[in-house]
Order: sequence, then structure tokens, then C-alpha cells
Amino acid sequence: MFVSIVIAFIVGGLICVIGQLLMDVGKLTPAHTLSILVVTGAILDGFNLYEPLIDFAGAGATIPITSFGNSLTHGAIAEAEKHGWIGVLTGMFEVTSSGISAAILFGMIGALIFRSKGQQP
Amino acid sequence: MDPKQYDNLQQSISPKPSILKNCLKAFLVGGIFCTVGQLITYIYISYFNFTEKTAGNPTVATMIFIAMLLTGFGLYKKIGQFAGAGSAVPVTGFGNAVISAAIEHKTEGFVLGVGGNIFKLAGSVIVFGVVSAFVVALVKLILVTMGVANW
Amino acid sequence: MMDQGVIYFPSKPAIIGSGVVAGPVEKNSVFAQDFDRLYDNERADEDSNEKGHQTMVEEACQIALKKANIKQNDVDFLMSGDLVNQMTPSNFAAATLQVPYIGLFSACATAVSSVIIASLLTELGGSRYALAGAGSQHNSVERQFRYPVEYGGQKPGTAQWTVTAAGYVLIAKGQMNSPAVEAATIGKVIDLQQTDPFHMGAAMAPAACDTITRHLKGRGQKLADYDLVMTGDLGKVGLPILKEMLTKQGMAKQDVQKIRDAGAEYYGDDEAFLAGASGAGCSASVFYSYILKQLNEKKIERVLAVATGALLSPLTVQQNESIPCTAHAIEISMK
Amino acid sequence: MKKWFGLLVILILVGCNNGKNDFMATNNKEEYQQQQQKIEQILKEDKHVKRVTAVFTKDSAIVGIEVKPFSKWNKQKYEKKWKKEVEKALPDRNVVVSTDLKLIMETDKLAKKQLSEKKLDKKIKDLKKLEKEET
Repeated sequence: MFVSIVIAFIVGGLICVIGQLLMDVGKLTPAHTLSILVVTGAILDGFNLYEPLIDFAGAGATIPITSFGNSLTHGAIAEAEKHGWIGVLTGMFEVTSSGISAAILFGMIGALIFRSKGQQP
Repeated sequence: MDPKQYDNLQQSISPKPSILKNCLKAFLVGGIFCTVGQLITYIYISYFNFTEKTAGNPTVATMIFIAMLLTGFGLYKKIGQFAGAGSAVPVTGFGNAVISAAIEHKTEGFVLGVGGNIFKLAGSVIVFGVVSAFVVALVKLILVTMGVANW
Repeated sequence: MMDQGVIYFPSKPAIIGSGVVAGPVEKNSVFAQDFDRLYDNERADEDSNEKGHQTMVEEACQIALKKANIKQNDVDFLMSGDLVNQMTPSNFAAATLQVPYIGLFSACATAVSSVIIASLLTELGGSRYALAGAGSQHNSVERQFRYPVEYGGQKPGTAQWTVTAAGYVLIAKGQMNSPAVEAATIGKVIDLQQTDPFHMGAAMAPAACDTITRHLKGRGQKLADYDLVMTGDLGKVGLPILKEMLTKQGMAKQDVQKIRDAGAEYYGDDEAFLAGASGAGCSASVFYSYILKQLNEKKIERVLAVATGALLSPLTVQQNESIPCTAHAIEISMK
Repeated sequence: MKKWFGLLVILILVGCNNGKNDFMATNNKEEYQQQQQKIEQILKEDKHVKRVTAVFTKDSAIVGIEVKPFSKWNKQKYEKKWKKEVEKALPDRNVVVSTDLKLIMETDKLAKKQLSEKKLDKKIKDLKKLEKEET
């Protein structure tokens, strides 16, 4: 299990380094960087490459935002396999709803209980 | 002075970001976020009825909960300034983008302020995720139908 | 002696009162002891950042009036501006103050452009007393031009920190024993195709360079004729760029080295503030507290205060436009 | 922060390595010796397998296979292969084969507890359902 944790650390860290390079060398804004990573995750799953990465690195592959693109594609492909054309459209959020619903929910709760701490550098 | 000349002058004086240092920081912090995620996954597998496959969803939700606390107490922006992509790329960064927008626009009311702006920053991630997933799945479906590829 | 954009005020309108208020973070500023009031709360105990901003404008004006012992009803004009959408903090404060008002926008250079207009009105004999100044509030500016305050984006070392402060002066007809506005130069809008919104210093330095050069030429002066030349918010990176530009134009190196920048000095050496301070409140709070105090105490006699402003909006940045900038200068003297 | 983190890692390590160094753990019923050996034979030679845990009853069997960390990349492919081989070796049983950590942990627990055949059958059925879950 220790080895798995170390692998998660290294793989997750490396994905973040790719993001940092996109921002520093590619001069991209965070929004552009994250969008590119999400698209990359979606494409990797198209080639059946992201699931092995998850098997290998565990949270090192599921925590970075790339996994969001992966699970969207995964849902779409799984449904397409079953239902054909229509499945591509309907399967999308089958696997990934938790990230978005959690973000919306905790965003709302956050807005209810917190106030911008604001000015500390 | 023409713009090109000025740009050279300006760049010779402006400090350059240390890319190596930034990458190291991103690696370290990003790695720590993923390690925490891995530990949470183990907790869900050990103490609840989740398999490796299904533990992903509750783990992501828990990470976003952590992001809410860090954002609410004003810590996430400090981590972000230090770590750059190390805190932006993990799903907690997605959570921070959503939650910070929600807190920020609270003064404009819950419907138009929070509701209308909650995806101001994170929306593009969802949009591009969905569009690219659609295209990838569609291409794959076509290729499989043509018999060029397998599922 | 007419030069493009240079104005000379023979009647020497006087700055007879000033009020500077600032937020809690600004307590760490090296200029903090010169400020009139420091809030413990960045929203000045109001419920929104914009309301807090408005309160700061109102209080700064009231302090300026009180110091000069002038009644609100005797003030003929208010010239004010800020960085929030449609300048609502200034507009709303004007509604409270009930003084004839024009809102001005020169981004961070409003700190000086407002004083230029107020001095002109005074010079023309149209104004007995005129309030002028500008302010900025960190949160409201940050969320408009960049990201929500709590968003964890990484800023590069060239980024600057928007100050929470407001600085206002009361301008009256020329009189003895008050700092006088002798001349001013209105800035051109200069655009050298800089595009990085996290590197305002580089975008604004050429505008400051142009304004300083024109002012000196128009007045037939050299840098050495001033006891203090201070720019507004070029920051720790922008200031050396300006110095390099001026040196390249043949100004004496030892004089150029004496130019100071309010933004670069504002928070001292604290690295958390990256390249230093910025915002309309940065130049306004330093010019109208520290500089006026130095003049009033007769430590210095002649000052050139140059406020720089970046004329961008989030929209133009996203549409990949460059950042045009301006700089307005006033020459204040004490005899 | 770092200290706590280190402590957690150590706790997990200690928790996992409680002297289970044998290749295979089972519920050790004598009547199923033969099946046990069959499974061990199949998996012992495989260089990707780190450890096996298995529980047998008359009607069903569950085999949890822990994959070596660096072989996990192709885990799903191996799992399919092992599934086939194990099913072939135990043709008359309802078999669950999994490389999932949860299934391995539960099988370990079952192997330690002395439960009746009926209860074991039910547990195995539940685990099979759990394994099939997608989200």
C-alpha cells in the first residue's frame, strides 16, 4: 500500500507539473490550462489509456482534473456501446456527476457560511 | 521607441519566473493533494462499502469539501500563490474556482449572484470536458461501426 | 512656452486640506503614520466591498474639509474617480456629499487628473473650494479586473497589490503657507503593445516617461530642479524600467536614480506583495499625505508627482488587446 | 502537518503488514485442499501476482488477487485472463475473481472468520454484486 501511495504522489505531482509548464512556458491562464488538461483526459480515454493510468496510480490519476474529462468520455462511450448514437449524448454525466454536484453543493454552503477573508496577501 | 525595442528593454529588466522552482513546488503540492486523495480512497474502501472503482466519487466529493474549508478560511489562495498548478490542477482547484466565485458574489444575492456566477471560472472546464467527451465518443462510435477500432 | 499638454497655473491654487484613509493591510505600509485614518475592516464595516469603498471616499473628503475648517456647503466642486465599474463608489459618495460633481476616469492616474481639473476650475475663478482625489478598494478592484478574491491563482513576481485607500485634497485660491499647484501635464495615451495584465509596471512606464519628459521640456526644467520626483504605481519592476528609459534619453544618471515610486515603496520589502502596490488609492494616499506633509514641514520645496494609469478592462484583455496607459503629472511647490 | 502525515503512513504500513507474508491465505477447510492447490498453481507462477486470498464453499468461491504495484497498469487485462483460468479450474462453482482492494480485504476477513457455508455463500454473492457496481 505504501508503494501505491508513493505512485499516487509521483503521478499526481507530474500531472501538476505539466499544468505548471502550460502556465509558465505556454503563458496560459489557469482556465486555459485546466481546459486543455480536461480535453487531454477525454482524448486519452478515447484510446483506452486513462483507465490503466487509474489502475496504476489510483488517486494520482483520479484527483487531477484530467480524470474529469476521462470519466465524461467513459460514460459516453459506455452508453454508446449499449445504445449507439443516442448513448453518446445521454451517458456523459453518468459517471462524473459527483464532482459537479459536490462543487455546486459545497459552493452554496460555502457562500452561506463564509465571507471573503479578503485582504491578506 | 518602437514596441519591439521596448519589449526587449522591458524584458531585460523584468524578473523571470523560475520555471524549475515553480515546477518543483507544483509537483510537491500536487503530489500531496493526490496522496491525501489516496488516503481518503483507502478510508472509503476499508470502512465503507466501496470498491476501488466506486470509491472515486465519494473521494472527489470529500476533496471538494476540503477545498470549501480551505477556501472559506482564506487558505487556498495562499496555497495557490505558492503551488500554482499544484493546487489548480487537482479537483480541489476546480472546487476552489466554484466556491470562491460563490462566496465572492454573495453580495449580489443568492439567485443572480451565487447562482449566476458560480461557474464563472470553472464553467469552461465543464464545457470543454463535455464537448471533447462528445467528440471523442462519437469518433470512436464511428470507427467501431466502420470496423476500424474496438471498444 | 506652450507645449503639448502642459498647463501653467499663474494664480498657484493652494492645497489647503487633505484627507487620507486606508484599510487594515495598509497598516503595514511604510507611509502608514502619515495617513489620517486606518480602518480595522477592509469594508469600513459596511456589508459590501463597494459600499466600504464609498464610505472611504466620503470619509477622506470629510477629513480634508475638517482639516481646512471648511463647510460642506462652501465646496463648489468635487472631482473624483475610482476603478469600479461605472465609478459607483465615487458617484454614490457624491450623492451623499451633495457637492456639484464630475466623475473622472484615468484609471490609477485619476489621483492626479482630478486635481488638475480642480486646479483649473480654481484658476479660472469658477471655484472657491474644490475637492479632488481618488481611491481604490482591493477586493472590489481585484474581483473586477482579475479573479474572485479567494481564488487560488498564482501571480507572477511582476504582479502588484491593489491598495485599499482613498486620498482627497481641498483646493482653494492661492495663498501663503500652503502647498501650491504650479503646473501640470496631461498625459498622452501611450501603447507600446504590452499585453500582460500581471505586469502593469512594464505597460505604464513608457507613459510616465513621456509625461515626465514633456513636463520638463514645457517648463524648461531638469530633474535636478525638483527635490522629489515621485511616480504613482509603477512598482518594483516598473520603476527601474522608467529609469532606464529616462537615462537612455540622456538625462543625468544621478538625477534619474533619485526618482521614487509610491507603489514600490508602499509595503516595504514584504515579498508577499510581489512587485509592490498599485491602484488609484496607492498614488492618492501617498501624494496627499506623505508628500504634502513633507512640503508643509518645508523639508522639500518642489515636487513632481506623476500618477500612472493602465487603461484596460477585463474585456480588452480577453479580446487580446494590448494595454494602453497614461500618466498625469502635477508640480507642487511650497514657498 | 508533515509529522501527522508520516504517522498516518506508518500506521497504514503497520496495519497492512501484520505478518501475512504467505503467498496465499484461505479459509483452510480440508475438504477444499484440492481446489486451493489448483488456484495456487495457476497464480504462483504468474510474475504479476503479489498475493492471493481465497475462500471456498461447496457451491461458490471467491479469489482476491493482489497485483504487484508496477503491474497494475494492465490490471484489467490480467484480471480477465485469471478469471477465465480460475473459472476453468473450478467448473462446478459460482466463482468471483477480483483484483479490487475492497474484494481482497473482504475475502481476507472471510478467510479469518469461521462462518457457516450458508453465510459464506451469501457473503460471496453480496461481494459479487458489489464488484459489478459501476459508480
